[in-house]
Amino acid sequence: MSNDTATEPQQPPAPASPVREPGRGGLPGWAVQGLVSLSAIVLALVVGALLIIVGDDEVKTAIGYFGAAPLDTLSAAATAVGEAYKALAVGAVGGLNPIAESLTQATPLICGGLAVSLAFRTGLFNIGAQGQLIIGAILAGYVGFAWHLPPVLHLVLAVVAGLVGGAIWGGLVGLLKARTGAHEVIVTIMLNYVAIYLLQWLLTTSAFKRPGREDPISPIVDANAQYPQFGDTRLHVGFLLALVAAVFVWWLLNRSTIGFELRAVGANADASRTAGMSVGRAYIVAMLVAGALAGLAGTQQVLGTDLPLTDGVAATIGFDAITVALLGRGTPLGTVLAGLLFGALNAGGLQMQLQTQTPLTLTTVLQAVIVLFVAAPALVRSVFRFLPKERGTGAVLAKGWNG
Amino acid sequence: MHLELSGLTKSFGSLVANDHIDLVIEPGQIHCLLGENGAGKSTLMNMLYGLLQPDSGEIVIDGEKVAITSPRDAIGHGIGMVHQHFMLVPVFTVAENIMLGRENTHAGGVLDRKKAHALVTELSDRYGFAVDPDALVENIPVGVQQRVEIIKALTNDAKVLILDEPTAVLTPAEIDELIAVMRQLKDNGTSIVFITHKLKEVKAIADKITVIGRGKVVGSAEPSASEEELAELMVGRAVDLVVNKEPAQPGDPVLRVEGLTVIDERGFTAVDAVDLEVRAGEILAVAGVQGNGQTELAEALLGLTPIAAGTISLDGADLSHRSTRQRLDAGIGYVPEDRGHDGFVGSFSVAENLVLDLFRQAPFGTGLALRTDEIDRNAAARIEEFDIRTQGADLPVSSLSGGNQQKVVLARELSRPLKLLVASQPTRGVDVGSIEFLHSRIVEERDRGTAVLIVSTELDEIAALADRVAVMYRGKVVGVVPSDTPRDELGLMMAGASQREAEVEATENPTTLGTI
Amino acid sequence: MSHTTTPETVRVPAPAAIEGPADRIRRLRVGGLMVVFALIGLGLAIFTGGGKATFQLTSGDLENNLLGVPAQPVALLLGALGLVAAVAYVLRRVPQRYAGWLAVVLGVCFIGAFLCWAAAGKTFPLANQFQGTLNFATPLILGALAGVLCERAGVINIAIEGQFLVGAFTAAVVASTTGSAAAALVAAALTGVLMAALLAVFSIKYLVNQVVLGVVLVVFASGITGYLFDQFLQEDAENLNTPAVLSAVKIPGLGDIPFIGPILFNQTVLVYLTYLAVAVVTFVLFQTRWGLRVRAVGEHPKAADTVGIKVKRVRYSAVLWAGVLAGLGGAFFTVGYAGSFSKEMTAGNGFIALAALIMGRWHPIGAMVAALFFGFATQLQSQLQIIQTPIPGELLLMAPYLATVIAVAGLVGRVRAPKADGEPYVTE
Amino acid sequence: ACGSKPAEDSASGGANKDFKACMVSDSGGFDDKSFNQTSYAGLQAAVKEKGLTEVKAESKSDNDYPTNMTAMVQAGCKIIISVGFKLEDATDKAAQANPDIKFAIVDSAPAKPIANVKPLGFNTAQSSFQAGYLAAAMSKSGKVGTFGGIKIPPVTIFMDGFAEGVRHYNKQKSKNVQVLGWDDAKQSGLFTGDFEDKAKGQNTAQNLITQGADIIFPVAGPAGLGGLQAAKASNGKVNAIWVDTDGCESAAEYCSVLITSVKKGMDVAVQDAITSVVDNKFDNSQFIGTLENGGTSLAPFHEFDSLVSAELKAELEQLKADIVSGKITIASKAQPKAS
Ligand SMILES: Nc1ncnc2c1ncn2[C@@H]1O[C@H](COP(=O)(O)OP(=O)(O)OP(=O)(O)O)[C@@H](O)[C@H]1O
Ligand SMILES: Nc1ncnc2c1ncn2[C@@H]1O[C@H](COP(=O)(O)OP(=O)(O)OP(=O)(O)O)[C@@H](O)[C@H]1O
Ligand SMILES: [Mg+2]
Ligand SMILES: [Mg+2]
Repeated sequence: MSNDTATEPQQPPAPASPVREPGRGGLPGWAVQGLVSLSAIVLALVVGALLIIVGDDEVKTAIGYFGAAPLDTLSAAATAVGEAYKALAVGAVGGLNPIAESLTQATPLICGGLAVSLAFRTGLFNIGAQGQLIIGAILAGYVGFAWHLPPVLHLVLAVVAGLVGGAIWGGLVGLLKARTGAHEVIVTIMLNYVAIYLLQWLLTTSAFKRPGREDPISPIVDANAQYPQFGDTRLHVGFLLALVAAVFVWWLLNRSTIGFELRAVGANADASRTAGMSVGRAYIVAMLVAGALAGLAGTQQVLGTDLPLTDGVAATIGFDAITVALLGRGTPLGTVLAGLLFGALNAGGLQMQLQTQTPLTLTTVLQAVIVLFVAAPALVRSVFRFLPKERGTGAVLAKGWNG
Repeated sequence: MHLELSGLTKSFGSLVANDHIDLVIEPGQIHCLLGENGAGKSTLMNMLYGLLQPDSGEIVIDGEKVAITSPRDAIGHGIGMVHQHFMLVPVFTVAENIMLGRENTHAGGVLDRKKAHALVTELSDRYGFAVDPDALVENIPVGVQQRVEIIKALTNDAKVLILDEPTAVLTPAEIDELIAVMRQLKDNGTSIVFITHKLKEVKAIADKITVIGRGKVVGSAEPSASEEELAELMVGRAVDLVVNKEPAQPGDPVLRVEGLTVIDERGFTAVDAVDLEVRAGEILAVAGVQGNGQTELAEALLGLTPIAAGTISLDGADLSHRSTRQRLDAGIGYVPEDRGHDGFVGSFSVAENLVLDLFRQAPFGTGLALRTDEIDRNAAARIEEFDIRTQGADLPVSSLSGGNQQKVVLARELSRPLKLLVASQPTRGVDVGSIEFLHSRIVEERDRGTAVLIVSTELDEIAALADRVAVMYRGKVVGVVPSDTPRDELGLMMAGASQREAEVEATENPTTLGTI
Repeated sequence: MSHTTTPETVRVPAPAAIEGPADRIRRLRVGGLMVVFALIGLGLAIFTGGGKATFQLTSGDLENNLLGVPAQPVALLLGALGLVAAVAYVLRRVPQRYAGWLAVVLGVCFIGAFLCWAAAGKTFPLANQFQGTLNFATPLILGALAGVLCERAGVINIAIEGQFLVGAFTAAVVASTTGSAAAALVAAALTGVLMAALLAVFSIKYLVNQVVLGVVLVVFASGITGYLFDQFLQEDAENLNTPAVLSAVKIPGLGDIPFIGPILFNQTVLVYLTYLAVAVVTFVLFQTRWGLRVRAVGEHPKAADTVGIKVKRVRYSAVLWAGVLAGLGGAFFTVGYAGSFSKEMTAGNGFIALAALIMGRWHPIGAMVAALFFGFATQLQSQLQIIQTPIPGELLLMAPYLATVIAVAGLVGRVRAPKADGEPYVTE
Repeated sequence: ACGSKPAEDSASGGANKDFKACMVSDSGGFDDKSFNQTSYAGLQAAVKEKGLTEVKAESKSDNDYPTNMTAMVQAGCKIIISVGFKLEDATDKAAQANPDIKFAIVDSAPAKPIANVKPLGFNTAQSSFQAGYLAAAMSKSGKVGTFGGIKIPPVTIFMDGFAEGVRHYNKQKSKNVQVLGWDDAKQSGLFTGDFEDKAKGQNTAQNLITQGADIIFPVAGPAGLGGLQAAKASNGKVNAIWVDTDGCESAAEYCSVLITSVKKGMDVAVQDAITSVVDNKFDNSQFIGTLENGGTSLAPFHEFDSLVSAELKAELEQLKADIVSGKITIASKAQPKAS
């Protein structure tokens, strides 16, 4: 019972015919949700605009003589915001190259997000995508630069190595949880640190160091082990793999016996155990697959964008992935869309800093505020009163710590 | 206190749970509310207690219209309530639970535990409850928890006391005590609203009976009305209160339990060297007050709780250390006691829940792939067969009423060939109409030659279903008796008496309910 | 024979001869781990070098107050004692009640043997070990306490890291501009409350999933402090980012106790506040009306509601008070210890605090012990890096994190959060 | 009360307004109190001197390097400075694709020289050697300590030089000053594990101090500031030597405990690289900052000027001369190799 109390109130008991708002054309659920999300983005941009204005030098100057020429302040503010957001938009979707750049940025976020989503659906909170990604990148990178194999085979092996690496790091968490009850939140946090220190150490060994260099940087992987790129852009086949992974996760969750078990365990572990499922095994399987997905994101980092292995190979993708998964409400499609949005914001943010010298931290704030508003439709609706009511606020993801 | 509810209406989404309900409760009256599962009884009472806000309608106390927007207001107006689902904090002690919300404190908000202690002792003495103020609630039996709930309600000096299905977990003797307390309260001028599914109790104590159906008042009756009349009023058709079953044709023993011992997580002995045997084609009922090890017994049979000693064998094969899945595959069907907790996944659809332990097998699962079309087809068939009332197989089970949820669980378990059916509390909280149906399905399964083990605290249910009765007390089986053993005698055995002692005591001191 | 059922618990404790399967598994798991550690300890003892291991007992004084012990004999003794404890545990040779102490004995023996091994022929600053432990643990304790308060009331708090960051930021700015340490602490507490208010409003009022919320708030805090740092502090560091650091205040009397005096009682106000916070939170949670209500709404909000408690109000108050603690924890990173603010300077400590609170089973004392455990491990690895042991530095850096995993998997096992933790309370 | 509007700034310098001098940071960002920040100072100086337009791009992650590099190319930069060895690959690629644009990279060098890439290396081991000598001479306890952020060559080069300098002092003076926190022979020592956690840096320094070190040499970016804080908290017992920039300027609040700093002249090198392009004198030869060319040096002693004896100052000068002349050779493997 208690497991479901959080979701229940939102489920109308008898929605045989979809419940409609009186006097409003019944928009389908996804459209309503889209509208709310869009409004949330608009609201977030407003918050961002305020920050831009506060931080803008011209505005700072103009405000100094606000009394003398108040319009200056306003126009300075308007210019600052306008230019910044124009750059953001252009950098994100203004042409083929920016779009390719956005998709490239989105690629590992999607896979990382899927890793978090899948675990969520099994009732596990995977803060460890970062560590899993790192281990995946280490193995994929190593196979990529240390081995020299024919085309295709090399890439396949490198990708598999990455998947295995991530799976080991994730599976370990599942195993510990299943066998000893060790809380996955603690274990994943700790393993993230272990992974990064492991990487830093490996980079000082001759097996990983680039020949002729003392710096902790590995060689770039062989051309044979790289994901083929699309034209002149940085976009690579890894993006397609991310989409395939999303479809796979969808299939796994909704059309496979394993996924049935995972979802059941995530929604009600006791009932699942009673129905003969092994909760521990579900945890292990979920974390293995989640780890592999994060590992896939790791391969995209080292096999996709010409990145050698450095201690920065994971950036903050593993953590951003949590936000992406949450924004995507734990569904594969949602995760893809959220990943794309974040990728676009990242790409646009770089352009924005370039053209208007707006710090990248603003992008971070924007991303946080967007998720905050998307997650609180009631708040968005209280600002934009025209928005229709949503049926249910969507899947509530991980519930409490008790899973 | 004179209490009047008029035109109370409450809907959840498109479902109207209460539809213009009028009700008058006179001072010093015991007012029984009857109705099928999901009729809206708890909803009505929750509005009166401020837990739910009515969409429309009003509450009038002693001629004055009042607004009750929270339990706080209700308490202020002298209304107390014992809830259908216990409102106790399991990790608190009895005293903490009782002081919660109106704590006596020293300076600086520091709890005055002594006072709380004294209060518990005083009240439990006054009403003859023996409750240990320092016991953790999660460690005491449900019967005692129920007393704690009642003490909680009484400490507020309630003038109207609402009791929502308080007897579901009590032994006949405990029910007797409760009835005595209710009479005592009534004599002091307290009015009581009493909700129960047990018609015997209603007849024993009610001053007035109101029947609610589908959110509306559908009638009222006098205590003198017969059980059959009351049942018909509730369900809207004639109901067979006795299951018509042929005498059992027991075959070979199917389940054999020897020396089974289970130690619970806290290191207490839950099941103590139990020996049992269930034959093909017979129903063995395990009777007992909740908390005497029946739950653990059933779970141990399914491998959900590890056993400390003893053996379990099915058709001669030793299952003692098999996994739950292997036992299910070996032909055990299981209806768990707490359906919401163990029986189904609330957020899963009806269709998915109908294959919760079958999804791996053909035709539902082929290899890794899940055949959703087969799952849907199965759902349509089961819904039809078991008359599951749902507006769609794709709706979450949590949106079904309790009785229908139970049908889902039973339908799933009975939809595959079984050697043994273990059903715990198969009809707890289920209304008489559904009980009738579920019982007949269980008997049908028996007649098909399945061994059936029922765990129940309801003597009515045991009387209706059992071929033999095993009574458990403190983890031990105190006796296995024929199904026609008088209920008072069973009740005494459930309190620990041996069969002989029970026989003597029951004839000397018959209980109220035993004589109706 | 009377009609009434006996009221006392139905269950009787299982006879000592029979062990429940769950206990058995736990005993074997913990025991196995203990044996492994005992053997490692003994192995280290065997390979301990000759000579003396010297332990420095007064921080900062290398000449006086040294305790020299013959390294190998002592190590062997401790190793053997540890093995005895481990074996006794596995074989159930002491009453169940005292079994936990065997683990403690083994832990102490293991660390002792380990230190003898590491410090043979060298000097190990023992006093400084505890001093550093406290330094590392102080913000973790404050953060974990904040988590305890929130989660006991049923609101998951992953945002500790974010609260740290804003606390550290405002403390630095306010201390720089006003020059007042008190003002800085108050400001840090207030911004901690501000972040907590976001957590509270979005989780309690807007029912946002609390795990989502926490993660997002961390991102938000990191973004906003980073942005303000970029746009303001960076440009005018002299006026905005040169906070004075709290100075240590020796408590008369207590501060003079040998060994522990200087470690525990010659500290900054913030550290004293931390001790106080542990005591106060423990007392308030378990002995006061407010605490009872907080725990009630975290376990079973509806039950609390039915006895007239305003669930949401209690939750708001708990979350906001937690903000005070987390904000102060943040202040430790700037005015409390290290001075000026820099981006992301809390470096994941908020997440470690989160782990500590879970490891401490949502109990203030447990959380403190977990934080101290982590602080101890971190400080130990740092000290071992200096005295140069055969253990590679890279491995040492990972050690605190690995130790935590081992402790959680081996000793702590399954933990149980407050029942309603993370579940919004909705009435209709 | 509000001021009046300032006059439009009359085309400042303006001479080379359409000359874009650009810089891409590594993931540490321009506020790292370390090499990104110092390099950026060089860019600003050049822009001011020559009246150029500056464009800078911070990288949040390794993924951003190629993107930022491309963006710089598209922005029409005349010279692009990349900061840090992690940008090597992206820089080489962009340089080869855009032979008309000049590039310079700090702390790294292409494997094979590229016509339009100027590597800017810094042999900070040389000045760290002096710092080690100085520290050994100034230490009263006979112990000096150092710690790093992460064990990478741009960090360990300082620690190597420092340890060798101390050893040199011991040999010269037959003393036995110990270096805590770094063993250059074994290449193992004390690291905090990141560059962010100031509190950790401070504790780490404190541990060195407990072991007797009275001069601390933190090489850990912002986390290293914690080391200065530890020195400051010792109330005069412990002093420190800062790295990269003159600490009395970049972290003025700690000037009172800073004996000196090991300057890594990235600002000057960057500025020179930019002006060489403006003046059409660009060449791709590797620049290695040494004591000789001033690319690395000891900063002034500031508040310690009176405490460092004239004799010691002379010895330091002599050291410099000996290192320049090759009389003293430094072993550190982390030193940039001349290509
Ligand atoms: N919180 C809720 N949200 C939506 N529907 C609800 C809620 N609570 C009750 N219902 C619905 O309202 C109807 C009345 O429920 P109620 O609990 O009042 O029934 P009841 O008469 O007490 O039944 P029972 O005998 O099973 O306790 C049911 O159909 C139920 O599904
Ligand atoms: N949010 C909800 N939406 C739809 N139905 C609900 C909701 N909450 C409760 N119900 C239904 O309301 C009915 C009555 O609720 P209640 O909590 O009394 O459970 P119950 O099934 O009657 O429990 P028991 O069997 O123990 O008496 C149940 O059928 C339950 O499924
Ligand atoms: Mg009810
Ligand atoms: Mg019911």
